[in-house]
Amino acid sequence: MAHTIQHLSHDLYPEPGQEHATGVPVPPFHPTVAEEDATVLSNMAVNAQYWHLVIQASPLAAAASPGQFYQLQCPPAHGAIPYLRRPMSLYGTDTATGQIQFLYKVTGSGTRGLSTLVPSDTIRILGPLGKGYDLAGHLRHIVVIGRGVGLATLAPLAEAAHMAGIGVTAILSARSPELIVSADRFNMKGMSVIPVTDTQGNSDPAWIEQALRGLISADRCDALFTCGSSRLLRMLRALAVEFDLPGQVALEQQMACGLGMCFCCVRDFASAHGTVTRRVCLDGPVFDIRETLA
Amino acid sequence: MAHTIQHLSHDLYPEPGQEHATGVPVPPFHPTVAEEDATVLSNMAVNAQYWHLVIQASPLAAAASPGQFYQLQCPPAHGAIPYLRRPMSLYGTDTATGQIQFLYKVTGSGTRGLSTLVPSDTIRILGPLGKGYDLAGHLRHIVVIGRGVGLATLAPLAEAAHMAGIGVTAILSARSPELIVSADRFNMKGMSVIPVTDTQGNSDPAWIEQALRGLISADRCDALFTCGSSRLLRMLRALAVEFDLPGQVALEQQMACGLGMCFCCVRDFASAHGTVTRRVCLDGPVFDIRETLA
Amino acid sequence: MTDMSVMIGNLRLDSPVMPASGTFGDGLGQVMDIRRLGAIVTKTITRERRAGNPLPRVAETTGGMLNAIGIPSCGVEDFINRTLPHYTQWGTPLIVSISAPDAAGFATLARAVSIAGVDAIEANISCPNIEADGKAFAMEANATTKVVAALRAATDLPLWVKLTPNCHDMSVIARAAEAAGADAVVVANTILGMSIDTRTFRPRLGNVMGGLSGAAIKPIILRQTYQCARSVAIPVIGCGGITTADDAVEYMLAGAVAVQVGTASFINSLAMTDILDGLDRFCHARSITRVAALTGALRDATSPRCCDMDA
Amino acid sequence: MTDMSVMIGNLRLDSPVMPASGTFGDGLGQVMDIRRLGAIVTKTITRERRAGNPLPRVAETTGGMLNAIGIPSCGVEDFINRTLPHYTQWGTPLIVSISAPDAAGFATLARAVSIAGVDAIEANISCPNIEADGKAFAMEANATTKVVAALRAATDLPLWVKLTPNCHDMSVIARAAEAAGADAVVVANTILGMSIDTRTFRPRLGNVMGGLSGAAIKPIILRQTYQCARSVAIPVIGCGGITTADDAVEYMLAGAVAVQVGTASFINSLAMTDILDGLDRFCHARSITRVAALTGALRDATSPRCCDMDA
Ligand SMILES: Cc1cc2nc3c(=O)[nH]c(=O)nc-3n(C[C@H](O)[C@H](O)[C@H](O)COP(=O)(O)OP(=O)(O)OC[C@H]3O[C@@H](n4cnc5c(N)ncnc54)[C@H](O)[C@@H]3O)c2cc1C
Ligand SMILES: Cc1cc2nc3c(=O)[nH]c(=O)nc-3n(C[C@H](O)[C@H](O)[C@H](O)COP(=O)(O)OP(=O)(O)OC[C@H]3O[C@@H](n4cnc5c(N)ncnc54)[C@H](O)[C@@H]3O)c2cc1C
Ligand SMILES: Cc1cc2nc3c(=O)[nH]c(=O)nc-3n(C[C@H](O)[C@H](O)[C@H](O)COP(=O)(O)O)c2cc1C
Ligand SMILES: Cc1cc2nc3c(=O)[nH]c(=O)nc-3n(C[C@H](O)[C@H](O)[C@H](O)COP(=O)(O)O)c2cc1C
Ligand code: FES
Ligand code: FES
Repeated sequence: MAHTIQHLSHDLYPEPGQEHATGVPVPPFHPTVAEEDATVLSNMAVNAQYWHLVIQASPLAAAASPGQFYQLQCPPAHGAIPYLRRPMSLYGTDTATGQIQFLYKVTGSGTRGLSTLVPSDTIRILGPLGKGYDLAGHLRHIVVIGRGVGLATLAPLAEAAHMAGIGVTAILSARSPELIVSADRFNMKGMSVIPVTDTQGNSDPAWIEQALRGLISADRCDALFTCGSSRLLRMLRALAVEFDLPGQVALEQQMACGLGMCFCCVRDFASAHGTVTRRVCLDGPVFDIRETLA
Repeated sequence: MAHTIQHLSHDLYPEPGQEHATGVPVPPFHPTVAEEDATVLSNMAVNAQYWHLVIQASPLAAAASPGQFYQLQCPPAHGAIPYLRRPMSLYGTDTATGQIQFLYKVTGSGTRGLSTLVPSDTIRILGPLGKGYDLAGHLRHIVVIGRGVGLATLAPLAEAAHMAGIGVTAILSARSPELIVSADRFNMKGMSVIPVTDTQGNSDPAWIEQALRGLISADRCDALFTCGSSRLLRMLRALAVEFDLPGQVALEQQMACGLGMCFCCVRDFASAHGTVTRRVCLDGPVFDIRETLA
Repeated sequence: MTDMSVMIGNLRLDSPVMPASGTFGDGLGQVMDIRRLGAIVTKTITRERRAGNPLPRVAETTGGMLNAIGIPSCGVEDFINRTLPHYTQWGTPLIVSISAPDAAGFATLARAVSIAGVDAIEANISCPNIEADGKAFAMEANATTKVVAALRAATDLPLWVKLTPNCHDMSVIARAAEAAGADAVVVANTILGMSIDTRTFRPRLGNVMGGLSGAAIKPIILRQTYQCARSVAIPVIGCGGITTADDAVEYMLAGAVAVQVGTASFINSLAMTDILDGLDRFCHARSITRVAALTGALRDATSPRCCDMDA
Repeated sequence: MTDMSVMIGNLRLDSPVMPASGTFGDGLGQVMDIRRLGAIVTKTITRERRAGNPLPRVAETTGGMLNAIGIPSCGVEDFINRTLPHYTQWGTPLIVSISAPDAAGFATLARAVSIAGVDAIEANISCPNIEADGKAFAMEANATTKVVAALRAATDLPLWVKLTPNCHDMSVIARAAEAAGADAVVVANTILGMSIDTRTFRPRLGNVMGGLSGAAIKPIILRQTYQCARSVAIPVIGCGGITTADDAVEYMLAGAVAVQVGTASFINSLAMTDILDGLDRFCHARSITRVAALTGALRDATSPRCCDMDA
C-alpha cells in the first residue's frame, strides 16, 4: 500500500489557532467518514463460500450503523490487480474498540484478493458510507428476510433492533443449511429464526410469502427489512403494498467511488415526482421497498 | 501469479509419435532455458542492505554456471507493482536438488518487492540466461575482485575455480567490514581473501592496484575476474592491457526481456572490427575486460 | 512551508491541485478538507436535463478504469439554483465545466453560468461519450477554433478548454484554442477504450465504448502535456492518471502549471491532500520555495550511462 | 482439439498467435516451442544499418512499459544473408517488418525482401520514434495511401500494414490502407508516451518520448481494433497489451482474425503458447470447434441489470 495512513496526511492541516495564507484563522477540519489503513485482525473461511474478516480501525471508521458499507481496497491475487475498491456491508462493529467485521463471498478478483489477507496486513478502507436501515417509528416487531451473503447486512440490523427492544423474526435463506452462515448472530433471546433452504425445498419466494402472511396476520410484522435478492424483493414489495407495510431494502450496484461522485451506481426509483434516478452509494444503499423498481 | 506453471503449459505439445496438423511427426520440444514458477525456500536479510533468497526450481533452471543470471518477477510492494522482471545473478546453485540462491540489494520497487517474499511463496523465474564466466585455458591462479553486491556474482565463480583446482585470490571490497557479505563463501582451503573497505581506507582502486601488481609479479594472477564497479573495471582493464592478462567482467544494464529480443540492454564494445554494439543479456553479461569501453 | 500558489492566467489558486471534472462531489467533503484544494471543478453540466448512459457505466482495466457515465445533468437552471450555492460553501474557487452539442449551445450555456460564485469556465469540448463513435470538437482544430471563439465572445470569465487525447497532434488543437481566446488548456480528458466480457461475449459497458482514466494513461497524457506546454504560452493544466505527489511533479516538470486529479480520488479519497502534502515535502527537501518553480523545469535527457554496482 | 487455423487473406496460419515486431528473437526458442506460433514477425528492418536510440531505452510504467529502442538495424543485406536463414529454421511462416523514411524507400525495401522464405511483408508505417515528435505515415490517410500504393506496386507478397494508435480516427487510415491494396492491417503499434525521473528532473528515456505497450494500453487498442474491423473487409490483426488467452478472445470478439503478442513475452516467455493453450480450452469449454469462429462474435451491450446477491 503506497497510501499514507490517515493521521500522517493531516500533518499539514492548519491546526486550530493557526493562520491560513489569507490571515484568517481556519477552523480545523473534522472528517465524518474515515479514509485509513486498517489492520487485519483475522480473516477466515467460514464455509466453502464465505469469509469472515475482522479489522482494527479508528473509532471514526467503526462508528457505523447497520446497512452502511465500506469501500475496501483489495490486494492483488493470482496476477490480477483490483484497481477499484469493492463495496462491503458492515457485518458488525465495536465502536469502543474500533473493530469492524465483514462477511464476504469470493466471487471475482477483488474478493479473491481479500481472501489472501492475513493478520497484521494493512487494508485501506473508506467508510462508513451511505444511509443505513432506519429503525425509527415505534416498531414493535420486524421481519428481516435475507439470502446468502445478504445475511451479512441483516445480522447487525437484527441485533440493533433487538437492543432497541424490537422483536425480530429472521427468515434466513440459503442453498443449503450449512451456508446459513450467520445463524448464530440471529440467535438471541426473543429472536425467532426461520431457516429456509433450497435443499429443504422451502426457500421458494412463494413459501416465504406464506410464512410472511402468517406473521402479518399474527401482528408480528410492523416492517420488512431485506437485502439483495431481487426475487425476494419483488415478492416483498407486493406484500408491502398490499398491507401498506413499511419496508426497507439494501441494494447492490457496481461502485467506483462510493461517495456519490461518479454516478456509476445509479438506479431508477418510483417517487412522488415520477421515476427518479438515485445513486445507490449516497442515497442508499438502503431504500424504501415500495420505491424500488425492477 | 496468474501464470500457469511450466509443465502445465506443455500439456498440449505434440508428444513424440503424435502427428502435427500436416501429418508429419513433430519432434518434441526441449527447452534449454526454464520459464517456471519456483518456490521460495527462504528469504532473509543478511545485513542492513543485502538479502539472501533461496528458491526451489527445476533441474533445468538450476543448471547454471557462474556469471549467468535469471529474470525474476518481483511481487508488488508498498503500492508499486513492478511490471518488468529484474535481472539477478546466480549466487549459488545445486543442480541435484534444484535449489538456486540469489544475493540482492534493496534499491527500488522491484527489489523491495523481492524482500517481501516468504517461504512457500511462488516466484516466476526465467533462466539461466546469458553467457557466464569462462574458466577454460589452463589457469593456475586467478584473482577475483568485486565490490558490494557484486560479490554475489563472484562467489560461485570462486567456488567453481576452486573445484577445478585453480587457485583463487579474492579481493572483496565494501563500504565497511560488516557489508562484506559473502566472505564465508570465499573461505575455502587454499583460497586467500583480501578484504578492503572504505572505513579501513584500503578500498581505493589505487590500493587494490598495488595489491594486484604484487600478485602479478608473484605469478599468482593468470587472469582477472570482476563484476560491476566501473572504477575497478577501468583500473583492471589498464592492468590487463599492460600485462597482457586475460580478464572477464560481468556487466549490468537495464533489461526488459533478458533473451536478446528487445535491444534495450545494448552497450558498445571495442572489437577487431571497430566499435560494435552488443546486448548484455545475450552476448554477456560476462565480457572480455579489454573489449569494454567507458 | 512551500508557497503553493499558482496563477492560471489572472486567476490565483492557493494550491496547484484540484479535482478533475466528474470525479468530485460534496460527499468528498466528509473525508477530506475541501478548503485545501486550489479549486473545485464541477461535473460537466448541460443546458437541458440529461439521463446519462445505460448501465454498466464503469469497467476495471489494468491500472485504470473505463467509464461511460455520459453527462447525466440536472440542467443549468437546477445547477444554478441548487448545486451552485452548495459548492460555494468552502470559499474555494469554483470552476464550472460545461458541454453542449454545438458552438452556439456552448456560448449560451457559458453566458448562463457567468454569474457570481463562478470563477472560471472549463469547456469540455472533448467528452468522448456524447457523439457517436467518440468524435468530439477537440479532435479538429477548426471545430476547436469555432467553439472557443464563440465561448470567448460569450463570457468574460477565465476560459479553460479541456482537450481530448483522442487526436493525433494535440499541440495543434491547443494552439487553436489559444488563438481563439482560451485562458488555459486542460490536458486532457479520457482516452477512448473498450472492454469485453468473454463469458457473455458482450461489451462491459452499456455504451460499448468509454473513456480510459487512471494510472495506466499517465505516460500518454504526460507526453501530451509536454507537447502542449511547448506549443502554447497560456497555462497548461495537467490531468491524467495523477495518483501521487511524484506524478504531480512529473506533470509540472513537463510544463503543467497545475494538476487535476480524477480517478485516484476513487481509490484514495485523500489523494488530493496527500499529493499536496507530498508536493510540499518534495519542494522542502530540495529547498524549492515556490511550487510554481517546478513548472517546465525538465532537464535534458541524460546521455547513456551504464548501471553500476558501486555502493 | 480446436481447429486453430486462421486465414489472413490467402495466407493460412496454423494458429492465430504470433509475436509482435521487435519483441521476438531466437533467444525465445530456448524457452518456447516456436513451431507452435502462427507466424514469426521480425523486428523492423531498414535498408541501411542504423544505430537505434540513446540509452536508457525502456522505462516501466503502471501496467506497461515505454520503449524508445528506435530501429537498430543491421541493414537489409545483412538481414537477407544472415538473419533470414536463421529465422526459417522452424518452418513457421515468416513475416518481415520493414520501415523506410519515404514511400519510395518502402517500395525498394519491399522489393528487396520479396524473396523465398518470406511469407508476407508487414509495413511498419507507424513507428513513433523515427520522425521528430512522433509523427508517422499512418497518422494521415494521404500519406498512408501513398506509401501502401507504392508497396503494393513493389511486391506480390501478402502486404500487412501496421497502423499507429496516435491518430484520431484509425478506421479512416485503415480504409485508406485497404483501398491502396493492403491485405491486412495490424492494429496497432505503441502509443506515444513519456516518463520523468523526479529525482533527476530528466526524461527516463534517452529519446525523451517513447512508445507505451503492455496491459495498460489494451482497452485503447481493443477499441481501435473494433472500430477498424467494422470499417474494412480485409483481416485485422490485433496487437496491444495481450497477455492472457482472455485478452486474445477479447480481440477476436472485437473483430481480430489473429493477434500479436509483444510485451507480455518479456514478462512470461511462454505467453504465446500459454495463450494458445488457453484459447484451446476456452473454445473447448464452449464447444467452439474453430477458433476463427470467435472473430467478430461480439454481442450487443447488455441492458441495465442490477447486481443481485442471489446465490
Ligand atoms: C453496498 C454494497 C454492499 C455489499 N456488501 C457485501 C457483503 O457484505 N458481502 C459480500 O460478499 N458482498 C457484498 N457486496 C457485493 C460485493 O461488493 C461484490 O461481491 C464484489 O464487489 C465483487 O468483486 P469481485 O472483484 O470479487 O468480483 P468481480 O465480478 O470480478 O467484480 C467486477 C466488478 O463488478 C463489481 N461487482 C461485482 N459484483 C457486484 C455486486 N454484487 N455488487 C456490487 N458490485 C459488484 C465489482 O465491484 C467490480 O467493480 C456488496 C455490494 C454493495 C454495492
Ligand atoms: C545481469 C545482471 C545481474 C545482476 N545481479 C544482481 C545481483 O546478483 N544482486 C543485486 O542486488 N543486483 C543485481 N543486479 C542489479 C539488479 O538487477 C537491480 O538492482 C534491480 O533491477 C533494481 O530493480 P529495482 O526495481 O529494485 O530498482 P529501480 O531503480 O526502481 O529499477 C528501475 C528500473 O531500472 C532497472 N535497474 C535499476 N538498477 C539496475 C541495475 N543495477 N542493473 C540493471 N537494471 C537496473 C530495473 O531493472 C528497473 O527496470 C544485476 C543486474 C544485471 C543486469
Ligand atoms: C467517472 C468519471 C466521470 C467523468 N466525467 C467527466 C465530465 O463530466 N467532464 C469532463 O470533462 N471529464 C470527465 N471525466 C474525465 C476526468 O475529468 C479526467 O479528465 C480523466 O478521468 C483523466 O484523469 P484521471 O486519470 O486522473 O481520472 C470523468 C472521468 C471519470 C473517471
Ligand atoms: C521493445 C519493443 C520494441 C518494438 N519494436 C518494434 C518494431 O521494431 N517495429 C514495430 O512495428 N513495432 C515494434 N514494437 C511495437 C510492438 O510490435 C507492438 O506493436 C506493441 O508493443 C504493442 O503490443 P504489446 O502491448 O503486446 O507489446 C516494439 C515494442 C517493444 C515493446
Ligand atoms: S459509486 Fe460513485 S456515485 Fe455511487
Ligand atoms: S534485455 Fe532485451 S535484448 Fe537484452
